[in-house]
Amino acid sequence: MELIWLIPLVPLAGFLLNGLFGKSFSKPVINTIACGTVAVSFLLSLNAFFGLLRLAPESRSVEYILFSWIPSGSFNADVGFLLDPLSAVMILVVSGVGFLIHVYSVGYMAHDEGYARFFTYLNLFMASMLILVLANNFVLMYVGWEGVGLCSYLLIGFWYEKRSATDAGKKAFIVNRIGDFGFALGIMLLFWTIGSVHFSTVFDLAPQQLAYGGGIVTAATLLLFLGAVGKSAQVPLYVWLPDAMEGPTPVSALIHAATMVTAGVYMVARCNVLYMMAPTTLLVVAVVSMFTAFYAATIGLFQNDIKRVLAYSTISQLGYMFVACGVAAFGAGIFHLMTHAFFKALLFLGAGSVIHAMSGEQDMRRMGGLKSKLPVTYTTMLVATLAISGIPLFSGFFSKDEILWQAFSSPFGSPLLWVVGLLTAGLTAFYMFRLIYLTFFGQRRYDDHVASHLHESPKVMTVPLMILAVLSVIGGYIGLPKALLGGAWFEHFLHPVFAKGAEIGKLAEGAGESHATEYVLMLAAVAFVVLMIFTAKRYYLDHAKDSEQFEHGFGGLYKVVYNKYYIDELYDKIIVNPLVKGSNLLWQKFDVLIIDGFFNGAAWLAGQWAISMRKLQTGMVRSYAFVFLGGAIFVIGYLILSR
Amino acid sequence: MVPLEYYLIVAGIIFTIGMIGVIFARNIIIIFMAIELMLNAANLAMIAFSRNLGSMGGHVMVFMIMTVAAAEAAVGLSIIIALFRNRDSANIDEVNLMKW
Amino acid sequence: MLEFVLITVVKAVVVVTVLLLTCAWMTYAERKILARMQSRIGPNVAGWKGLLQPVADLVKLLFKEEVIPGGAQRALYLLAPLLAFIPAMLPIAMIPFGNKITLFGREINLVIANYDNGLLFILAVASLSVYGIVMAGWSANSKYSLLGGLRSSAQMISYEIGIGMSLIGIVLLAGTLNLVDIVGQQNVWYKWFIFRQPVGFLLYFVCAIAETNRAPFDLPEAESELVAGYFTEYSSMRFGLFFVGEYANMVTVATVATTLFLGGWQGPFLPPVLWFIIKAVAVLFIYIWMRASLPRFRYDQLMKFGWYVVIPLALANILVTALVDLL
Amino acid sequence: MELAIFILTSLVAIVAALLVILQRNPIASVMYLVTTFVAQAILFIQLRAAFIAILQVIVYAGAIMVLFLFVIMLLNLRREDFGKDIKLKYKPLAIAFAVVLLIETLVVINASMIPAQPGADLPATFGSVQGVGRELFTTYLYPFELTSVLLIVAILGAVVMAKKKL
Repeated sequence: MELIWLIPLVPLAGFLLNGLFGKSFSKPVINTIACGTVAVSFLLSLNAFFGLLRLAPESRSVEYILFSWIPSGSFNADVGFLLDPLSAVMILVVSGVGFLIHVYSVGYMAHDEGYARFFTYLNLFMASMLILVLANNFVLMYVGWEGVGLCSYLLIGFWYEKRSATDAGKKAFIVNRIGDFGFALGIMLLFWTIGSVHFSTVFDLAPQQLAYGGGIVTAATLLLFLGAVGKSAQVPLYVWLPDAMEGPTPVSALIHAATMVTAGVYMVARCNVLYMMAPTTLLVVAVVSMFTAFYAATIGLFQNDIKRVLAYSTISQLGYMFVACGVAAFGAGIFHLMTHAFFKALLFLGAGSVIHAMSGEQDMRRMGGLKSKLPVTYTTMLVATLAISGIPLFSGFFSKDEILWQAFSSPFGSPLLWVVGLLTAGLTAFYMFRLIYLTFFGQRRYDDHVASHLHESPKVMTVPLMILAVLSVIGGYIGLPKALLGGAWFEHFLHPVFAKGAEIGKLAEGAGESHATEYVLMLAAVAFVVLMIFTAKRYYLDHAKDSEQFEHGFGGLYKVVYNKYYIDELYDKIIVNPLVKGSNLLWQKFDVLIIDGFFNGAAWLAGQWAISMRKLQTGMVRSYAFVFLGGAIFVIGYLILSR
Repeated sequence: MVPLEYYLIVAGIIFTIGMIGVIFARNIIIIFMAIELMLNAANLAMIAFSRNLGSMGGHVMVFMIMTVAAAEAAVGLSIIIALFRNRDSANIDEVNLMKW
Repeated sequence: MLEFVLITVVKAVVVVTVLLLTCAWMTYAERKILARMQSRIGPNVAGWKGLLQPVADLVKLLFKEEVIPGGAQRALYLLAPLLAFIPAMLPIAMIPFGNKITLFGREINLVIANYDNGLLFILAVASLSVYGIVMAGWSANSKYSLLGGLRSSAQMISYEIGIGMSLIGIVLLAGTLNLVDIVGQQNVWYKWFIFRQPVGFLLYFVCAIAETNRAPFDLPEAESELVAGYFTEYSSMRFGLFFVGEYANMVTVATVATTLFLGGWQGPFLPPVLWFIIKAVAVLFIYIWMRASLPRFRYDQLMKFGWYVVIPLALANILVTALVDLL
Repeated sequence: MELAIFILTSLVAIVAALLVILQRNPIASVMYLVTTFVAQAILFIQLRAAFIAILQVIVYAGAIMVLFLFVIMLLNLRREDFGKDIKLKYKPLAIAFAVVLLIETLVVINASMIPAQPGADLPATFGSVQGVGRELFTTYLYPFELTSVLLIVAILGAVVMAKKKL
């Protein structure tokens, strides 16, 4: 466990190796370095995890300080790493899923020009993400936070010859910046009021120094949540994530589904003590995220781009996680984060496999009937779809149901949240099965040219799919709720991290309604989901001809939803355009006239002054000596007279 | 017994003479000699103080000053030689390129 | 006080007179010895065996017309011979030429000044002797003089360092700069510093020859190249002053060598003063002998020899002496 | 007696110093400077600094000034080598400055409360070679060693500056 500092540093070494010498390495060397370093990280993470298990539950928090980074007066930030159940789960998910996606990329990117560059970025991302989750203070976490943002930007714009890709990269970067701004302000506010950026110090001192529900803690948590909103693509800062699908599919799977976008959830969970002190913030979190979940799900309904459907689904599922946090069920949020990482990564990789097979085609309307051609991809994607839809016995069912139950029963929850959550779950099932039916069932709608290239992906891609499929099934069982005869082991494991927050919020572990209520709610959810699946089957498989009619049957609503509520256009109109115009105005008037004029004027003045002063420098040694003498006389005279 | 003040006055006069020489001489070599005069005036004051205080520190100081003077003469004179070789003049007023 | 002054003045007058007479008859001796070595007779007209030759020379010099070349810098030109002559006379004041004697009931030290820093004084005065030569060379407004003066100043600066360094070995061993004490430490013949500092003696002798501008280091006055070097333009008694100054320098060097390396006045049977004179004359004889036998160095050889051989050897000598003394 | 010698030597020193800067012939300047140095050496002996006095003669008169002479002769600098006299515009002001400096010096000397000289109770080694040597090699060993570095640097600098081609 003393080796935890190596976990982020090994991929960093891989980044440096590939980044500096990648051009001269052959592809096998590059991918050995890239995958190898991540594998080492994963093994170290496993080692750390089991090391943690060997400890008593109360003492499962290990800090390892590598060196003092910014010692400056009262401000002190270390490069230090914190290993506790929460970060242990995160590093396992990040390095594990990350490793699988690295392996998958070896196949997916095999013929790409920027092979070395791609793996360099991926390794840098792994290092940043692991720093983010392992950091023991806000500042180091911010380093990782910005690092993953940078990698996200680099990887979205990976195919930089494509205008849309670079635009999407910029969009992601700029939108994220808004959130990061809030995050940074939140850190500063915390340091200002508490005097430390160190997690354990902050969380120890916050309950004593800040008033429960007071303005400062509310403001700080809201600012931190702003950061989470940006990074985790919640309303209103979600707009970058769908565009981020311009990046290579493994990137979408790794960064924009499984790991980076969940950083916000992780951060909120990490700061659970603060959030529990600010009920107002919790309400905001719950409402915003539940709205996001529902809203993104509705957009997802009628998208035709296979990756966009998944993107909106991701936004929606992230909303779910935040709902859990908003109702103070952080454990459930992290649980869903983990299962989601499995099945959403699987879905994206599967979609990537499909796209790969279809020679880059992403429009579902030109697919269909791929089931027999891509059997492995189909099977694994079906497993993932079942999981995300919340079909019992699959992992998604347990985590999603846990969230819904908490939304209903938690002191911070309400039946209304449950209803919206239920609707969202139904919509999720609907669009996911729409995706499955359109892609794998029905008649083929692709041309012969595509058909001639159609092939199942190589082993290097399908094996990670299968592993993820297995995880998507069994991943839920570690958190089997008590109502289903499980031990809720996952929540027990995480409990030490959230105990303090729970204490503040006066939550009793395992309290709540009777199991009977839980069963009823569970059944209702399953029933609704199954109903929605059949609806999807009705319109997209059995009577595929009706689908267009069905979609247009919603009239104006369909059009609005199809166009994503015109949010991008709205942002363009009310934010981007005025900003551009205002900037132009400032540039032409203020910048050129006033600022440039000021500096040019200052330079001119200095020049004139210099021209007049340089006459003093005659080059005549004797006059220098004369001035020297005068100065000496003056000083001596002054000393004499002032005595 | 000659009082200390007398020696200091002599030193002061010689120093001033050296100062005037530095300012007025056009010949670089004369300027150098004037600087040596000033150094020597300082030496005299040092020795006088040393005698007055009964401490040998002043003697050591003079020793150091002589070293500096020797080093200065060596380097300075070689500069003069280089200068003369390039400009064919030892007039300090003609060495005035080091200006704006 | 008065008595001390009186005794000192008497000593000084006697010593300077003896020195001048020595210088005068040195010229005779040199000519005679050189002549013998070259199978000639030498001066033999004035007086018995030509012994009055120096007197004749003196009279001739005194009655010659004094010529001052045009364009000469008069003041410096007239001053230069004195500047060459006086420093040559001064070191003799520090040389002890005999033991204490009792005269008219008073104990008298046979040394003009028993000074603690005597050796340093000699070096200091020797360092001033270059001025006369440089002045003479510069002020005469003649290219032979100027070249002679330049050569001389460079040569003297170079070899002055060698002289000083070659004597440090003695200072290290004797632990004093007082010449009387140094002589006192050489009371037995095997304690003479020539035996304890052979390298030092050799270096001193070589440097001294160079300092006095004698053959084979007589570059500044090399007749075949520069006519007579720095005093080419001089005539009459001023020329004589240079001449005497040069011989006085030789005598001084010989007496210093006697005092420092050859045990000074110490010796058995004979009176101390006689011993002193014998040793000094022996050294002077070697001088003349060398002039008769050795060809002149080339100027670059001279400077190279000074900087590349004499000074490093002298440094090594100091080092070895210090080490041996330490053990 | 002592005072008479002092007055005489200091007068010689001052007059010679004046002549150093008033002479237009550099060789004559050098000679006057040597005179000043020797006169100062006598003052040093009066102040019981025998070693320093002899050093003054050896180093200043015997070495440094010979170097000056040598350079003057090497370059064959004569009066006409100094070109036209470019007037210093503020000559009167400079003289006034010098006078003020002198007055200031005298004022400072006059105003200082200098204690009476300790008489004959100076140690026997005061100012002797032994005394100065002991100070140099004990208290001031470090600066003394540094002077050797300074001299080496000066020699190298002189060689580099003066050589036409290295």
